[in-house]
Amino acid sequence: MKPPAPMSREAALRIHRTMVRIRLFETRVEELFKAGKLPGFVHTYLGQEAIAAGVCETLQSDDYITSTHRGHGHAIAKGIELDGIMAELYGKETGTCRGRGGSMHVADFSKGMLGANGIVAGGLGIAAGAALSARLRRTGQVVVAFFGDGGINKGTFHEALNFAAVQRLAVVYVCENNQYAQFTSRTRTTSVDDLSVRAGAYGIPGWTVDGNDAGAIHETTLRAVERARSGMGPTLLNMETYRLGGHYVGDAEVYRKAAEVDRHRLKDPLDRWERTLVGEKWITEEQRAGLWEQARSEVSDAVRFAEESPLPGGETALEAVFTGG
Amino acid sequence: MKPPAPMSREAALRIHRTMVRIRLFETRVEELFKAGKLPGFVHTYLGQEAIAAGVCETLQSDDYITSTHRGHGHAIAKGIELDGIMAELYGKETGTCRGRGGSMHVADFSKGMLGANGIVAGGLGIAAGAALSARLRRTGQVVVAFFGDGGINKGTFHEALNFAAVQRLAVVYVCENNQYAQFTSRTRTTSVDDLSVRAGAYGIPGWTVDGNDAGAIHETTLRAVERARSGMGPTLLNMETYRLGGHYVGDAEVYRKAAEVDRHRLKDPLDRWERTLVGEKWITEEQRAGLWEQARSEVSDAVRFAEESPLPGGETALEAVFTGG
Amino acid sequence: MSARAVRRMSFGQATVDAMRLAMREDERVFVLGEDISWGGNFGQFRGLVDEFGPERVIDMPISEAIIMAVAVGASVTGLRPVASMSFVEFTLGAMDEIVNQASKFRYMFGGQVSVPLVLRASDGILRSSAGQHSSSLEGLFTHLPGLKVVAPSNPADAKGLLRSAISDDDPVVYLENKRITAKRGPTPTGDHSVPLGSALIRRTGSDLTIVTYSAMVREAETACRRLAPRGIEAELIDLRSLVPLDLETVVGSVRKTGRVIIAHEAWEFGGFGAELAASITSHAFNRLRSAPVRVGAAQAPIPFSPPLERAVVPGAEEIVEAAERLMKP
Amino acid sequence: MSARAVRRMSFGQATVDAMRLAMREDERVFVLGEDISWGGNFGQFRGLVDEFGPERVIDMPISEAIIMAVAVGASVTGLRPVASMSFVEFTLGAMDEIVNQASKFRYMFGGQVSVPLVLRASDGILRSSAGQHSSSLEGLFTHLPGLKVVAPSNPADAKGLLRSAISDDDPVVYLENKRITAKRGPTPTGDHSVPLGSALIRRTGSDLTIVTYSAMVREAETACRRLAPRGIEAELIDLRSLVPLDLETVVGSVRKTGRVIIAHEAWEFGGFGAELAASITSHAFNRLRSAPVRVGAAQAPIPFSPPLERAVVPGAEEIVEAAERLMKP
Ligand SMILES: Cc1ncc(C[n+]2csc(CCOP(=O)(O)OP(=O)(O)O)c2C)c(N)n1
Ligand SMILES: Cc1ncc(C[n+]2csc(CCOP(=O)(O)OP(=O)(O)O)c2C)c(N)n1
Ligand SMILES: [Mg+2]
Ligand SMILES: [Mg+2]
Repeated sequence: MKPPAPMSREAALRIHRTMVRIRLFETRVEELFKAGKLPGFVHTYLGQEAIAAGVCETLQSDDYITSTHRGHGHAIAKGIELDGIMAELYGKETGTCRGRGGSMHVADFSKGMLGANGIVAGGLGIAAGAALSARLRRTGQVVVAFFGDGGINKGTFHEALNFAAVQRLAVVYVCENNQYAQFTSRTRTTSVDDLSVRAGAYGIPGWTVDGNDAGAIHETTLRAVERARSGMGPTLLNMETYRLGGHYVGDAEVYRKAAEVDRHRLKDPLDRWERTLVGEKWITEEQRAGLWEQARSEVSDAVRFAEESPLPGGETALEAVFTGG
Repeated sequence: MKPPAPMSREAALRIHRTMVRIRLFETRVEELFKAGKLPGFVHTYLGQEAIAAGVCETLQSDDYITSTHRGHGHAIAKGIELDGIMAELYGKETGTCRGRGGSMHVADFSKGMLGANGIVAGGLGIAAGAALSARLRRTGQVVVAFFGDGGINKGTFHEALNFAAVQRLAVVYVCENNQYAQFTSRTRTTSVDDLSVRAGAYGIPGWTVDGNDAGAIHETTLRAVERARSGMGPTLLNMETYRLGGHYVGDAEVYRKAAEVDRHRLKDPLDRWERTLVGEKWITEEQRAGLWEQARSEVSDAVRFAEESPLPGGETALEAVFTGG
Repeated sequence: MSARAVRRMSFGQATVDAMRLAMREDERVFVLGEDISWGGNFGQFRGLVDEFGPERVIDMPISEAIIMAVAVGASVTGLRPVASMSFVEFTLGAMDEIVNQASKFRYMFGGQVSVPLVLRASDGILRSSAGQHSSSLEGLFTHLPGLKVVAPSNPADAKGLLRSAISDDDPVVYLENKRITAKRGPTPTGDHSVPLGSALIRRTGSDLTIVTYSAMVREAETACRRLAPRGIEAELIDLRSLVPLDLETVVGSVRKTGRVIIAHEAWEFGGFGAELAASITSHAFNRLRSAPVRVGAAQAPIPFSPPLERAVVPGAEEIVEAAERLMKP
Repeated sequence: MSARAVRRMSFGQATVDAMRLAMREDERVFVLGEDISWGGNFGQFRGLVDEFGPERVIDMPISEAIIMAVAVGASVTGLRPVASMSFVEFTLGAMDEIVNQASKFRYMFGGQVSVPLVLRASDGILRSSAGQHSSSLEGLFTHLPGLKVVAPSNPADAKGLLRSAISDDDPVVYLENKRITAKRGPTPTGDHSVPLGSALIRRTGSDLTIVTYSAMVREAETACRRLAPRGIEAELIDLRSLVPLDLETVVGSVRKTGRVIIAHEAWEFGGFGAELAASITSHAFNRLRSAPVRVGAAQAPIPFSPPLERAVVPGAEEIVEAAERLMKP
């Protein structure tokens, strides 16, 4: 295939802005959770920002994504306003799901975000269904299914990739290979080290990408999305990254050494992307600082919005079980 | 690995005897079903005899197999007496499962036959469990999991092979690739043509074998069984064969041309093995005829046994739901 | 053709009829399942591929989980899938998709999306299909919020309820009993729908009420015919739809007769009949002359051998016995 | 150490205790599940890997179907696996293995083999875990022949029932409610078992009977304390084991009090409470002063937001209200 055009400065800056917004949103969520402001439990996206940002930059607004229990980053990258996401985490009526879903179920179908999912690998088949739907409706939409290195061992991965390959569906399967599934290292539960080889079982391309390099992520995903849109079928992308936070906020992380985490902090995808932008002279220090400042205030606004929003009334608890009900 | 020793005449003849017994048993079952003598429905093993016979010849009597809805051949090859199998098909109290299971659930745990299974790919994980059990009990037993080309698209295939590979379990996964799943051609539902490539997704060997060549089956399986027994882990064997009968007895077979079936009859694994035996001068015409004669009478005895056996009494219907119950 | 015209056809044909009408009327309706372009295991899809082609009649790999997941993904993006699970036991391989996804999506996502899909599955016993091909699992589906469940007893209702299920905006589990799939009955040849949630009084009587659905309706009819000459007039209610449930019709009848038999092919213990018995008791307690009687399968997997299968799964005979016990002074 | 010695420990610790005793006593017992060498999601396996090593404490891939299938394969070949499913909703990804395989093997194969395995799963609500991590699914398991089901309410029973479940020769679904897993209570430090199928009368009373189990027992105890001053003396029955069910104790109490409230955290519609209400009615009809009252979750997926979660899932308050309604002349 012809190599895609080099990334434009605009695209590079949009990716940067998305990464910063995710970083600040999740950092704030961590604080809020520790302060006891958020019900339930939260899984943050810290350290994986380049993936959601780089991947979603390749998508059109009506394209679809399916997400995971670690979905805040995907939701932000797909264009859901911070207000609605934050309010959902607070369980407020103004949340994307009216507070019914919470952190693990943030969704906005109008934005093509088909839902975070509390079931590991739960989105892989749903993505195939959305792609089949796009074909039958002749819309040319592409679907990206995000999932983790732990999810790749779930039977649904196999059923979904086989079906998507048989039907040459427009799906890009993006494995966010952050080395851990909860407390367990990938190497102890997975029979192959390079997860991209699993594409071979379906006769589709499987590419390994540095999941902390926004540029590489964008370029590789662009190829996969072009394949998908042009009817060439699904691609499996293995994006090697690292989960900088615990599995959930509050995780004691007894299963890994602090030194290991520190080593990976040096490869922080956001620092790295900013070095690239500065090196390319695509952004000045003032612009960078301004962007962070702006994102910081967006996050604060979202927190204020969430805190000032009303909780749902118990009397509404049985609404929306069924349509019209 | 060192090539296994060439097959002994005794082994060759045992394989032949097993194939003949399966062929005659299944042919008789077909007649009996059409004559309305058997309840339920039956899936015959006609055309695949070389696989059960060649594979089980490599096993020790205490090794395990898991089977499928098409399990009569596996049961016979693993050494279950024809009487018990036939009586089970008749739903008689003297059947291997006291008539509780029928054709799709023939089992004899004392013979290491862990059950035919009415759920496609239902045996793949059970086989892994049996292999794990053999390891914990330090018995050195090997497990063979038979399944079909349709079963390879089931999520349990993926979960089982990944786990077996991670644990280096002593399992041999034998895919009886008979080209059809019920009425649907393999090529329409499966994303790869050579099913053995799916082994690559688990970092284990995957070998394709001519499933109508008893000699090749025996030799290849022997390698896989040796790997398993010596702790080298699982192997995936793709045995290309053809289902000569319908999916079940009574299948109108609208989905394939008679000419296609006839083409495959020319490759009948039993004729082929007998030509080999005669060529090798391992068997004379009288011996061959004698063997068929003997097998024929064994099958007739089994039918008589089954017909003369009593049906279970309705008052026993609630026995054995629970142990001791 | 007038919607009044009626022809005798099988339950299976009636469902094909409903599918055809829905697919002609609405481009968004499509079908997916194993072997369905060959008609499916019970002919419930026969001929559809010829009219609508492989794009809308999709033969799936043996991957039940993905059949359901694809249906969910398609339904939340604008289509109306009908997913075939063939034998109802195979839904057990797709329970995560049915329960954690399909049934919860609308609620969990705050009502922003509907999941208009139909899951067709064949249940019940048919000539000794044994433990993994004979169960009736409505007791599982009816317990789970977000799922609607229907179980027609005859070709006309089979057609009418499938029409309604496909046009309904929520996930509907459509249960078709194997034993009656080939049975023929008068069926409207034109368009025909039966609303979800409306039970039908098939026979009126004053002595006791029999509440049932699916294949057991035929057994109950036989039972009623046997009871009449013995002076026992039973009122027979065919629920047709289990969720939503037409409790009003049921309770109304029981308040009249004071006695009720609840019959289904599924296991009695913890089955849907338990819910019926419990609700009836709480709504008609002061009118009940005796406790509701349940007639269901004994608590064992369904055995293969005919005498055992018959011993586990009840029929007309058991309903008659229950009625006579109930009427004993 | 005498079996009488008692120490306060959490429900979770008590289960670890039971596991340790079983694994020391019987080489055939082993544990498999996700992340269990790290103690599992609720500490229910903490420390086991240190004593018994990775060969008997197996961290599994995220492959629920295979966790169960491996347990089945191991159990029919001489071992006694304890399979962890973490949240009970994940069992939905292993339903084929639980139902079509584990529950049916013994019967389907004519009694030639037993399936001595334990499936441990955490159910119930815990601080807004939302729709896919808050359900109680005993209503599904209790309906299926071949499965035993237990649901302890306190550390002592947690230990005693787990001991019995592991030494039982049949598949046992062991349900541990998340809300009480961290709760502490007096627990025998030595060996201790509670037989399956024996309910416990936790409080005697003459006005009405409350039948419940698992986390709802604590709510019922609170309810009893609030009712007493209002002159309502409730008898409280903790079932502990749902299958086998100690119906005798339940019916005995209801025949005495004439009134019964059945309470569980699971959805009321089609839940296990329906079976209890139906059986109680048929066994104590002539002693019942009013219909059995069920207190269970409203028919919606469990919502995330605290006020909604509280509105859907009942507690002591709802039991008190039900009791007062029941006692109204
Ligand atoms: C079917 C299922 N099994 C188990 C869990 C519990 N669980 C939640 S997250 C998780 C680990 C997922 O690992 P991975 O897929 O790598 O995603 P990550 O958390 O690393 O982003 C597990 C086991 C679940 N939610 N769903
Ligand atoms: C989980 C499940 N899905 C569907 C079926 C229905 N079914 C029975 S046999 C069969 C085809 C199996 O094909 P294959 O695995 O190739 O075995 P073969 O019949 O060719 O020996 C199907 C779909 C089933 N028994 N189990
Ligand atoms: Mg991970
Ligand atoms: Mg096949």
